[in-house]
Amino acid sequence: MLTPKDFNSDYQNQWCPGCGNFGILEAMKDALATQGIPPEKILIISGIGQAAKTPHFLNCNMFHSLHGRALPLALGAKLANHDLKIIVNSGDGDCYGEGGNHFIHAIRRNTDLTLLVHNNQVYGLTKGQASPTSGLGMTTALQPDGVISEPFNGPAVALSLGAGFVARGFSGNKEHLSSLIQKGMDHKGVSLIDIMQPCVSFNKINTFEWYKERVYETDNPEPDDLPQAMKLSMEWGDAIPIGIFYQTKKQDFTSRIKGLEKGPLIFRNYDPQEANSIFQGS
Amino acid sequence: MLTPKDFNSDYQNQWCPGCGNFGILEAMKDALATQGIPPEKILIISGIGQAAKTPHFLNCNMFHSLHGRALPLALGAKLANHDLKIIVNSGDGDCYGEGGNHFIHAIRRNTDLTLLVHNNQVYGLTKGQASPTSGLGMTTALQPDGVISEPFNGPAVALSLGAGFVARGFSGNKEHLSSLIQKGMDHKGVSLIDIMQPCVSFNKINTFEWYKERVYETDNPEPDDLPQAMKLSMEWGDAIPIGIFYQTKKQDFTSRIKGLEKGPLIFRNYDPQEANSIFQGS
Amino acid sequence: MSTHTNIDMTIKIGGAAGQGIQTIGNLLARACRDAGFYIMAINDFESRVRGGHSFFQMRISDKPVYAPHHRIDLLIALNRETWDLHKDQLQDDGIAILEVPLDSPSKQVFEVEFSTLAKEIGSSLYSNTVAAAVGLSILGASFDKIADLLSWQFAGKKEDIIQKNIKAARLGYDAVKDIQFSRQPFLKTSNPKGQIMEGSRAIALGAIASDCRVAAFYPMSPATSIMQHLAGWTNRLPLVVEQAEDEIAAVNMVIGASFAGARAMTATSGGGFCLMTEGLGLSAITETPIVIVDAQRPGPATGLPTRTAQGDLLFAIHASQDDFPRFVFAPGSLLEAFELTQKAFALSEKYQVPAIILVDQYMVDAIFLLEHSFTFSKKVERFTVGDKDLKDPKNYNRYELTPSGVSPRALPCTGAARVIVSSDEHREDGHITEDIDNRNAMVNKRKSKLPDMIREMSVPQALYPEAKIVLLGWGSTSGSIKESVEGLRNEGMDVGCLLFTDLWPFPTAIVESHLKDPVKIIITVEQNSGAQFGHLLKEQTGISCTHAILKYDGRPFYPIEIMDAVKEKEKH
Amino acid sequence: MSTHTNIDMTIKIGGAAGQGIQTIGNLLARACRDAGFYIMAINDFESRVRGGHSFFQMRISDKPVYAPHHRIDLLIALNRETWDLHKDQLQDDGIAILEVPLDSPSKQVFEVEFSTLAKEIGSSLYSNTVAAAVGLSILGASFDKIADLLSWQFAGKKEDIIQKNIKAARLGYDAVKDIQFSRQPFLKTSNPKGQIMEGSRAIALGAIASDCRVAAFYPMSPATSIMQHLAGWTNRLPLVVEQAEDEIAAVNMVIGASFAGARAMTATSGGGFCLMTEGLGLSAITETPIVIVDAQRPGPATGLPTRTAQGDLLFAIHASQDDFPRFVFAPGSLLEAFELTQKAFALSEKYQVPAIILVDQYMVDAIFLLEHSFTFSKKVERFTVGDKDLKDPKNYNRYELTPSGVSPRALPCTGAARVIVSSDEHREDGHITEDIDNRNAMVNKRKSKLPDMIREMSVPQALYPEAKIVLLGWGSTSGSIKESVEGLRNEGMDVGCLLFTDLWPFPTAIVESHLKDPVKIIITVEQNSGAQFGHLLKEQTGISCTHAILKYDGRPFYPIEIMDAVKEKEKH
Ligand SMILES: Cc1ncc(C[n+]2csc(CCOP(=O)(O)OP(=O)(O)O)c2C)c(N)n1
Ligand SMILES: Cc1ncc(C[n+]2csc(CCOP(=O)(O)OP(=O)(O)O)c2C)c(N)n1
Ligand code: SF4
Ligand code: SF4
Ligand SMILES: [Mg+2]
Ligand SMILES: [Mg+2]
Repeated sequence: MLTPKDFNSDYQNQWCPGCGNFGILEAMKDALATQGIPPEKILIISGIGQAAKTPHFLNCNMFHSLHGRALPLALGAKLANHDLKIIVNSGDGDCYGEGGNHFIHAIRRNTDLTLLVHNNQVYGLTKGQASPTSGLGMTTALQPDGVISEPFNGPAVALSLGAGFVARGFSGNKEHLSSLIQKGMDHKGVSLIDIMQPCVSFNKINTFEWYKERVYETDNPEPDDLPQAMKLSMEWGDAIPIGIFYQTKKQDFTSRIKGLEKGPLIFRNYDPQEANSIFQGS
Repeated sequence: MLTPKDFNSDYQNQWCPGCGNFGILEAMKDALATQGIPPEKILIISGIGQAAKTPHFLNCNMFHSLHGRALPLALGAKLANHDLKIIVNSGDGDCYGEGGNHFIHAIRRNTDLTLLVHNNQVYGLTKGQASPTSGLGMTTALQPDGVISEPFNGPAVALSLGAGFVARGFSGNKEHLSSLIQKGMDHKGVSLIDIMQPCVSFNKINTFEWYKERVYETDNPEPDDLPQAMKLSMEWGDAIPIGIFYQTKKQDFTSRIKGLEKGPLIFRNYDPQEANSIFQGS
Repeated sequence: MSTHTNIDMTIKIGGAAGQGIQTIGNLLARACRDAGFYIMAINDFESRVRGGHSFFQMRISDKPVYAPHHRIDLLIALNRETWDLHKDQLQDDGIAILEVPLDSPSKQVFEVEFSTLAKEIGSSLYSNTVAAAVGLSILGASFDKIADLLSWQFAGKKEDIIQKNIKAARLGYDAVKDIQFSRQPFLKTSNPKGQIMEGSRAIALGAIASDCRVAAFYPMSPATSIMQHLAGWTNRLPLVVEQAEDEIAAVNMVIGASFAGARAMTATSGGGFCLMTEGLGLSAITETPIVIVDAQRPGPATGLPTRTAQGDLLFAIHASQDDFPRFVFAPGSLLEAFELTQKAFALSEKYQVPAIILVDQYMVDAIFLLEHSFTFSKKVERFTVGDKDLKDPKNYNRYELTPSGVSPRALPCTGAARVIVSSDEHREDGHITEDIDNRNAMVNKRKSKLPDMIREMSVPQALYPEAKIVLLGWGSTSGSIKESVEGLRNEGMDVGCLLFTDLWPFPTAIVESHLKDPVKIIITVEQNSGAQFGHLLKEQTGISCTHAILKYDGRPFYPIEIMDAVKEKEKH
Repeated sequence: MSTHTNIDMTIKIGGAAGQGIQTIGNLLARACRDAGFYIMAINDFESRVRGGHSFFQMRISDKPVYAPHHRIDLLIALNRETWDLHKDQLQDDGIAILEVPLDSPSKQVFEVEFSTLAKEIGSSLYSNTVAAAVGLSILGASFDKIADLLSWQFAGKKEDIIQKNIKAARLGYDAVKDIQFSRQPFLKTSNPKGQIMEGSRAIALGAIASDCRVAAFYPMSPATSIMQHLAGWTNRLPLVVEQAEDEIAAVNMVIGASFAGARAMTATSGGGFCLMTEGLGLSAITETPIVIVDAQRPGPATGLPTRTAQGDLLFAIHASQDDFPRFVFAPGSLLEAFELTQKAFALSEKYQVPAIILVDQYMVDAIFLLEHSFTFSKKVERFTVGDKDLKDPKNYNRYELTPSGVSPRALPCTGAARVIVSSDEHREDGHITEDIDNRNAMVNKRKSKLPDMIREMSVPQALYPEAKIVLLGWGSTSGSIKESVEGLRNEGMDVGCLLFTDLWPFPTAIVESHLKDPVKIIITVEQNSGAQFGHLLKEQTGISCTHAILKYDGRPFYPIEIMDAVKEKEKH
């Protein structure tokens, strides 16, 4: 039996005290322990940002890559070895800003991985610029007149792209979040969990209290009812639902690739004879 | 009175005979003539691809830029001079593939421009690879086992992002397309017109005939009914609607920028005194 | 040229894109190869799908040929433009076959209405078959051979189609049977000398000989064909080819695949390579092997998308922020393309650094005769470790400091060893630190691979290196330079050349020993406007080139251009 | 050092991120400046928001200072780590004020419980004010001055807040009033010598002095602060600052804005610059002026995000496929930052080429005393044309071939002149062509700007250039190198330096004339591991550096490090 402690890292945490990321970290440990997969069998991939530092604070395999680029890197790893159990930790800037194009196309592919977007509605690590999810009017040193672009709604966009698993979580509700993560991990294909995460240093609007007052738990009663899912994903303001907005079965990407039927690429044998016969025949 | 001929270019066309792009070109000339804006007052910006060659075949101002990058370039031009009347010609690869991130964020900003996506569901200029909109199973030299990623639905994604004007057109219906383009140009903010365009050289599935059999004209009876718009945008198969799926008034990007109230930047005066007083005060 | 001494002739077929020029080219090339000739051919086309002007130009010889020839013996023009653009290239005793009659007749020019004949068979689509048969007929091929070829070319098509093509060929064949032409190579055939191959295929074969398992790419001329070969083989090998949403994704997929344990590559051109430069740095700091093929084309930016250039050398060497070791190779022949691709994979993995292969549109799209078979080694040496190779897998350090700078590389989720990788500067265990000593140790670790890496670099191929005039070349220009050297020597000039394939880390010592003589005239020959190799040479050795012969119009060098330029420079 | 001769002391305040080190720094800097001292200070922090270790280190002098000093006279440690990490830097007669008691007492060390005192006022948040007052008290400042400063610092805050800070300061001030310290510069004040300024502000001011109207960026340390200054001024000038979705978008926005007629810029660091390289080529082939600031930090990849480096020189010069002209500048002082930014804008527009400004984290985040006011010229010369300047606007050719290579640049939709621009190779009218002669003409056109561009390059600043040992530097290391030269000369060594700001096109002729003497010992001093400038020098002039002094740990050079290294190299 694994416990959350089995995922503790010796490496010293670097987040601000009180940061919402701690809740996500704890929920992850809880989910992983419950899933019963030992740390050495898990691969966590992240971009760059406060969210993307998460894997350093766990003791799994990890690749802390470039800002915005976790998803294509994860796909590459998955192509090489589709037995890998992959979790991606990304920020709202990382995933929806710099990495926006990869986000779209990862969903189109339906790569089997669990995508946790630590959505603090701000650029944390670079000290407080607006992010794609910052609310209209939010002012920062770089947006002194306030944000004027419509906030990016990850779950809604994922739904419009045909995602098979779309959920929203809250870092302040650890148990609920842990269960979302577990369900996401159980789901074959891409599972997006957009997690509302207070940034105590830079987001003075969407604070812990702010979320606390608004968040309510709900799941889509018919998980594959797309219009209803769309409605849930767009609910924002006085009441903000958390839960699974949408779920449906879809073949995941590597299962659709003919050449992978014989097992993960890295476990197959080099075949010089076949290569030679390709040469001879060409 | 302007006529479509007033937009003819001396430059020799380079498209394949029978290409659906000709229909788009003619619809554009018709729309521009009807709008009555002389060619020297129009700026067309494009990326790279067959679609992106369009501005060479008109006689307006033009910037034929990099693959995928028309939209940020257009925004830059608009920031400098928000009086510019900008049309963007883009391909499905250009806009939804290489340029996917800019597509998302142009819609978030609601930059005032008319975005024509020549959607031939294939990479034309590079000779027939799958594009983000290619149908599942379509085989090409680079996808010999067929496409396995879900097709990208531009209109649906735009709706999920809060776009103010979303339409689908068909290059084979010039009059209808011309009217869409005109309405798009009249709309303040980003207007997306995803245009189904047969590629006679590389797309042997979605041919002129294929579209002709399926396409039917319709507009969203209540233009700002989002769920209905979403439904229309997702209708695909035996019957494919063309028309305005969604329209609602939203302030466009440059109108939201305080500093632009005094008129286009390029017409304002350099102010060394103010610059100096900024220096003194800092 | 007289038929009884030796054969060296050039045939050019030109027309609009979409007229099937490439099919004609395939047929002619195959026929010549089957008849025992050496061939090489270039494909010249515009960045469009139909119309415009394109051509296939093949040199046929009884000796190996590695460069195109500037004069044409037989010109087949499917449209008027072909004649207008290329008539000056026609040999004095060459002939031209035109679809469209000339205003003023010439005794070198004959008319064949390819499309009228084709329509007799049922469709103008057969024009290319008519044209191919016209060419082969003039060259003296037997009609049986042509019929065989068509059956081979259209194998898999309906019998009806094959028969119609044969009929079309007959019409073309007969239409020119009265033309007397001084070169009829097919009268003197012998056994085939090898296999026809494009540069792109040699690279793709090099990749599978390296056990490449993941290839990710975004389509971009002239690189796409390399990926196209690989895509065709995915059902026969443990190989997946994935088209990415953009080049940034492509390079990061390759890094991810390599990290997880598969050899992986991507191919692009300069514009796409720009977008991969950040990934190049990621490969470097995480010490994850990757292979990037940059198939160069003229720039800047979109430039001339379907044409050739060597303008990315210094960019490839310096791309991405800060200093780090990398390999850069540039093959100049099919065999080099096959072997250097393997070398790139092997060394990239051995030293855990990125490797870049510079080719170009000419190299990738041209066809050559491969004289000696490629050999596929039985085993591919891998440079990764597992638990069993580690003393203490549970406390595995991905970036262990070692004398060679290379740390044992384990793969994630394959054992007890936890693999921790970060693009931030990191400790031996892979976690981030900003510590000064650690930073210095890690930069030095990575840099310390360089001496061993330099030792892996092959010496440049030298032809008469002791000559007074030494031409320097790199990559695809090798064939043209060698031929120009032989040509100039035949004319009595003391010329030699050094041809580089292993460009970075620069094999300084070797090169210096070759060029130290101060009275030598050194001429760099490149397909760019900046003499980039010349600058690299000076930076690395202090040796200045006396002259530079530069061509940057997007077309490959003809040997004569180099010869003329050398003579010109010599005068000054 | 004795107080009656001259003042040159260093104070360092260290603690965790979030402890308000920067506020303390601001107060101390302002106090010293107001008291008539010259100052310079570095900000050192980790890539995190709270915790870890960061410090502010300020040099105070009665002579101008342009480099940090390696020894500390007064150390204020808000946490234990600060003491552990920096105690070795403490001067033999320096003192340290610590929050946490030491195990073994030392007569140099005093204890002040900053946070306990702060809590007396109501919150540990006042610790930084306590610490600032401690520092100023020790340095001999009057309490009135401190109170004034606090009122200035917290201007706009509630009166209550100001009063609490003043109370907190009082507690700190009094806590150390019995400490005897040999340096009390505040006993000898004079008139302020200038204005406090960071490098980032000097660049931003340079941009508005250039009439920059559009700035697009994606946040990236250490470049963001430049954009932050500009963002604060958008309501006072015709200026829009837009945060892009990524760096690719940023550079293309800048190109679009410039095309439409606004001067435009972006700022990023190496990783973001990677993503801008394709846009750089677009600027080049379309001849659209742009200015890119690359604020360098250590790489490869993410590297050390908040630290300093000079590792992008060769990348900046060679970035993007194929050859094309560009400018590269690297300022070494506030004034140079202000002026070179203007030069970059002006020349980029005059020659219609991209311009890159290389700065680094040290330069951007450090503060210096600006002795002479910046001057804003009344008029900014623009290099665009309108219908009235054109003979035949209706047949305007954007890429008209001219002797200088520069074509009249009209703006879209501002008249009858139609502006046609393409990233493919194009004709004079801007439309695509693949024609050979046109290609050659266009490459030559762009290249032909180079001779004029080179003439615009300024000579490097030379200090004792006739010396036997010449140090070479570029950009931000200028202050440290100059001080080390003076230091070495004081010790009797014959040392001089050449400091480069105008790096590309390389002013070869000027440089050669300075360095031609073969017996000179030439030492390149750089903040990278590859001696990039040394390589550039050799490539451009054939001159090899005898030695290289390289620092790549992410921290700026102390003059002493250069001095020691020079002495070391001299021995060998
Ligand atoms: C190419 C590139 N551009 C910019 C950066 C700088 N950068 C680092 S983290 C970050 C944004 C962080 O925001 P987010 O992804 O929301 O993560 P958070 O810190 O808020 O968790 C940025 C812009 C970078 N590292 N690389
Ligand atoms: C950075 C970059 N990558 C790749 C290319 C090659 N390229 C040119 S056009 C094109 C795709 C064209 O497809 P689409 O946008 O759908 O336009 P179409 O030709 O079908 O109209 C590609 C991949 C390029 N020019 N630049
Ligand atoms: S800056 Fe915000 S997101 Fe980052 S660690 Fe601090 S509280 Fe968390
Ligand atoms: S390739 Fe297709 S899209 Fe391109 S011009 Fe031809 S038909 Fe049109
Ligand atoms: Mg964030
Ligand atoms: Mg397309």
